[in-house]
Amino acid sequence: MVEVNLWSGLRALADGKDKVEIEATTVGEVLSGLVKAHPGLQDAIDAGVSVAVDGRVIASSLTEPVAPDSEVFLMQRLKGG
Amino acid sequence: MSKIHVTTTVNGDEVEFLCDPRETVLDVLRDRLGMTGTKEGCGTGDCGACSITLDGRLVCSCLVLGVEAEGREIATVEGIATGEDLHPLQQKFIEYAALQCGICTPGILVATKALLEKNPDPTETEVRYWLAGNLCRCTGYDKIIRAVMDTAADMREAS
Amino acid sequence: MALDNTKSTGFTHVGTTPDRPDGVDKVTGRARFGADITAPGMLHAAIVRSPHAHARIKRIDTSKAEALAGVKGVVTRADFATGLTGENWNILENVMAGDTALYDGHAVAAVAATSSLIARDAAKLVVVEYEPLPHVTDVDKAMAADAPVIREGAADTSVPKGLHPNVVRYHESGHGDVEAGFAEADLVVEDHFKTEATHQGYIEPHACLGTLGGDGKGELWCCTQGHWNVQKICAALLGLETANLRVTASEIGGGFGGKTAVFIEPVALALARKTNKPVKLVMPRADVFKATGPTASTSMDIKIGMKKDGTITAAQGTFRLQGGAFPGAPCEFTAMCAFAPYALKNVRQVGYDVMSNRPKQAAYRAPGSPMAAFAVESVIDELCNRLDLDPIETRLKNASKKGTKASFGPTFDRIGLVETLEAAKAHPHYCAPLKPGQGRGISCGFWFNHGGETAVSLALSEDGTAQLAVGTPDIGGSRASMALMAAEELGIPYENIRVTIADTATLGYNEVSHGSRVTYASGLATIQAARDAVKKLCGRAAAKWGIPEDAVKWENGCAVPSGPNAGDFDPLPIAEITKRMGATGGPIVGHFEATPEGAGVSFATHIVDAEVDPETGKTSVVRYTVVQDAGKAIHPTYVEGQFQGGAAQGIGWALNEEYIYGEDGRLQNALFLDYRIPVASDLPMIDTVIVEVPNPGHPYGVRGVGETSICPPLAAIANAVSAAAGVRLRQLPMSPPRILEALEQQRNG
Amino acid sequence: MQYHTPASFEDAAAIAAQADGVTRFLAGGTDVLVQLRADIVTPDTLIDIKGITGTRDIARNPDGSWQIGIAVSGAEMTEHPALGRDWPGVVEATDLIGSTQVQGRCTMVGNLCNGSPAADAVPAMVAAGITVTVTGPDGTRDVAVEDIPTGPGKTSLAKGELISAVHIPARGDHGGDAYLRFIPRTEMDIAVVGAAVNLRLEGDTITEARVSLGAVAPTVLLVQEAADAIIGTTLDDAALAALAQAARDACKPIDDKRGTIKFRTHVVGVLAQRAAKIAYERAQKAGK
Repeated sequence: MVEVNLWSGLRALADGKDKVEIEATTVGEVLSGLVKAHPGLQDAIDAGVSVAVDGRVIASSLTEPVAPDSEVFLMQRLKGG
Repeated sequence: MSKIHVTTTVNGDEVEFLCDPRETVLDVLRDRLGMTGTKEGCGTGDCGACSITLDGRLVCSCLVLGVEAEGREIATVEGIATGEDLHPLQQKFIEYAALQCGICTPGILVATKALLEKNPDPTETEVRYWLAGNLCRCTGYDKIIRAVMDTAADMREAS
Repeated sequence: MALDNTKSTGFTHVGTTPDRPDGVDKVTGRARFGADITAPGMLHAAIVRSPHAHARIKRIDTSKAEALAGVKGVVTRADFATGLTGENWNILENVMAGDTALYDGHAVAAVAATSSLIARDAAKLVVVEYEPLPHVTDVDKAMAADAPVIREGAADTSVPKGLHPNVVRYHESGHGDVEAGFAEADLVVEDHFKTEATHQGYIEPHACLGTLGGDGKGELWCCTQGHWNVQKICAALLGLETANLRVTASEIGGGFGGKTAVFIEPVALALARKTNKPVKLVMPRADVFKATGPTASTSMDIKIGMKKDGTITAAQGTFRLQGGAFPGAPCEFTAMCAFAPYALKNVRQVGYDVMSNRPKQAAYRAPGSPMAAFAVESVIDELCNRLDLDPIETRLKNASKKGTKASFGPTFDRIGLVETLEAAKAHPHYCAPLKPGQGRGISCGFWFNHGGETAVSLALSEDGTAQLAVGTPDIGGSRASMALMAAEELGIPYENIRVTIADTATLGYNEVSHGSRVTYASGLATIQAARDAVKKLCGRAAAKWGIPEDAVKWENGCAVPSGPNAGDFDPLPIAEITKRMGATGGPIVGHFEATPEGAGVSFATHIVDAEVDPETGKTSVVRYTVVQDAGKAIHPTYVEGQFQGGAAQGIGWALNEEYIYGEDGRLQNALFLDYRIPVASDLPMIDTVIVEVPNPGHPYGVRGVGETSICPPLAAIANAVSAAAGVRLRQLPMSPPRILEALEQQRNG
Repeated sequence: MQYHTPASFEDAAAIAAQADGVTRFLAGGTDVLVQLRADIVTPDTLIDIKGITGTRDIARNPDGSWQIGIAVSGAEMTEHPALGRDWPGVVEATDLIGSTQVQGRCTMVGNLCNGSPAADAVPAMVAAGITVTVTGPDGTRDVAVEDIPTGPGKTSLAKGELISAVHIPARGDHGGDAYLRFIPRTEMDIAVVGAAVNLRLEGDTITEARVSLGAVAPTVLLVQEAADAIIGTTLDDAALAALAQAARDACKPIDDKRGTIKFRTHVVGVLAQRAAKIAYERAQKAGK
């Protein structure tokens, strides 16, 4: 299981939780697992999220690996000027 | 709308064109003569990207009507280099990275060439004020000013 | 991705400063920018724009315009795709208004004619009947209960109940217990800040030339930061198959984020489709200000607690961003960047994205971060002043470093904030004497940086030179950086590499040139593509020598046996291999198609000296130093240029630039005359220090540098003004009337 | 748009008198072309007057007064050392109009006829006591500069009338002038406030003065009270304070995108003082 940290604005959509345990080995599985566990997160994830894995911000790739002991944070999707 | 026939000189070559009296020299250069080196940044004389010289005098080509060019001499960025040989300012601008996007560069080169012809030994402040009408959004001007000062020094030494 | 084979020293090409490959084109007028593209038989277009801040469009009568000699076609919203949703709908609504004009300058129709003068005349003949509606342009007023609603139902699920419908997105993050943290503090400072919208201010107006036949096949040339994005959006807005629209990026005359968005390209294509002729569309400068993306304006509340020794005990920020008549103001970035420089036990940040009757905001260099830095770094300066602490030492004491839990959540890997602070402290500027009336300010700044989808191709020529095709428009000399990295890997001269910005038909999808991603992501892609080509070169040598492929290595542009056991062969130069490549297996091309995900964050520390005229309130910037972490500077001169350019834009934002709206909701300063960007005589030389703390996510350690440089100046100047004049300005721009007002209030106690 | 290039001011006046619709005279064009481009004013008739003989000349009369051609550009004035020695304030004020590029084209008369209260050259012209010759269908008349503008964008010139010559008085002994403006940047802005002072000394005492203020009222102001505040003084602190007060009392500014009433009212006093000090110093050095 991977512990996924949500930004606190998402708590309302995840039954009040800001940490969710997900069975996942990739970023894509993290996201699909989150939606499965908390369907309310679908819109926020569709709007675009990045996933920080051990401090590295994954903006798009769903194939990036995630280990059980990885530090995983959901973040709003990054872009720039 | 009736057009007016104009004969003028651009970078030493005589050219003729027909233009609407509302067209500017900038419009004429770009749209009628195909000389797109002179850029339009604002059309109102605030940015200097369209700088040319008219009878040797630095002006914004967006603030001169095409019909006013009759019998005058125009010089643009396309006339700065001699054949394949770049003007020292052009060389120095590349070397010093005095341009990033390059849209203001033609106007700045025309303006600085006019400056150095008038004042071969300008101070940094003189260069900055001379170029105040040439907006650059990329560089913060630092490398432009250095390139101009250094070119001036080189040209003084060479002359 | 795995980054084995990283390299941080022993470079041959990287770190040198050769002339850029496109230099001669750009100093001779030969380079072709957006408005320089022409096609035989092309028409010229002009756009009709709303003079109202908010109005229902009751009727559009194009008959008089169509009757004018030379007019070939007029388009309105009816000429675009229907049934769009999400951001595509937002973009279409912005590109061409539907039933409501949402801001002064909103496009409502467009005309194509045989000359630009006729097009302009015809645009004036389009009759639009409006029913003006109540409007709002200020962020705080747009959130108030009595504010006119820009559009019902625009809010997403993130917005808590009970907020005004103009609040369309909401962000909240942080950790710890801020109230407990404030209780531990010796001093808590809480202040309110406001910043006005500023424009990216690129000197080249948006311009494009489009063709689109009845067969649904089109071509588009335009100045953009990302032509694949233009392709995708135009196809959606016009109902085309994406692959049938080929987009070529011209040279680009500045973007700074503002040319990541699409404004006029679909209009030119719609007119081309209607007239069956190529249509050229160039935006007048006033339209650029009125209808292309300024940044968001903000209203912010910051509260920070500090102990007497300088330790920050808690920090809290509320950031309200107005982003025009559409969702998208980067409130989450403002919030997440705000406290990123500091290691905080207790931190909480809240962001609101608010709609108003202004143009749709677009990204501007580190979107959202400069405003946050202005507010936060001003409060930290105030705390340092009141607790008599050195501003750099205090920042060092709290600085984020590897292993710090970032204010936005994750744990930082290797970062260079401490190194920039140490370099600033050691810089002669920091201890140079000041003249009377002058003050010194410092500030830190942070930006995430970005990787993004990237495809490059590196094709070798028979003579051993290389053609590198990249998909990220070159906005500041990136061709040179790409060529340096390719030269480094291939071991051939820099001059032997020709870098082209390829069109959408030539490479796979490339994300726009944004997020400071070009040198990082296209650079990484270039290195990997070169390594791919080198692997193939080694394979050809191995075949020739009859030894295994892994017994060949690449050195100084030659294939050589990897060791004494591999055999005794003379080095085989690249040109010897490429000369025969047709007969030894075919063309040799290196590829990279992936999404690099290791963009390293970047920090900066700026030092500025400002002088304030107490009689007029006028501020002069007299000395400026930028210290920033570049990870690894590929072309150091161009890195310096990014530092200087960001600082200059920040100076403009701090002192003079602003969107000024009248009571009627119309923009009052849509010219460079009154939208006052810094001119040459406004600025001093801008000193730079390149700090290099390698990014573990790039083979050479590169971190993007384009954006972070605009984050610190706003606060650094506010802090310098505070030191010079003894008054703290909490609203931007710090215009002379505001400074004079502050001085008077101070005199009156 | 009809474009004309008359050979004389009389012809120009005749064309203008007979023209229908909007007529504009073109010399430097730095306002006319901006207004054309920005769709503010599209003239039906445009009369280019710089082909008229003498319009590019700067001439010093035997009595020390000057005649300036109506198409003389700001750059040409700046490059004329003798003119700059006599009337540094007038030359510097004209030099402040726009960029180097604009200087290559802009004229004092254009600056005057554009009718902007913020025009940089005009306060200096008023303070210097410059007059202009107006040519119209019925002949010519001489008019003081301060009587030309009547409001923002408006002048006292009748249909068919145009300015055909500029007369600067002889500098005379122990005189000096100066013009200062406030802008937020260092260049390229429209004046938020402008102040010009022209004065003459006998010994250290000011015997004559004219003070003119820009951008603080619908037209450029000639403020007698401000002049009175320094006449008879050695520009001591009390005189300077009185000058600033008189300037502030005289101005009737507006709040707009470039400045506030409060700011303009305060800064006009500051600039009047600073300009007066420069003019005073110049007069002291002028000698004769």
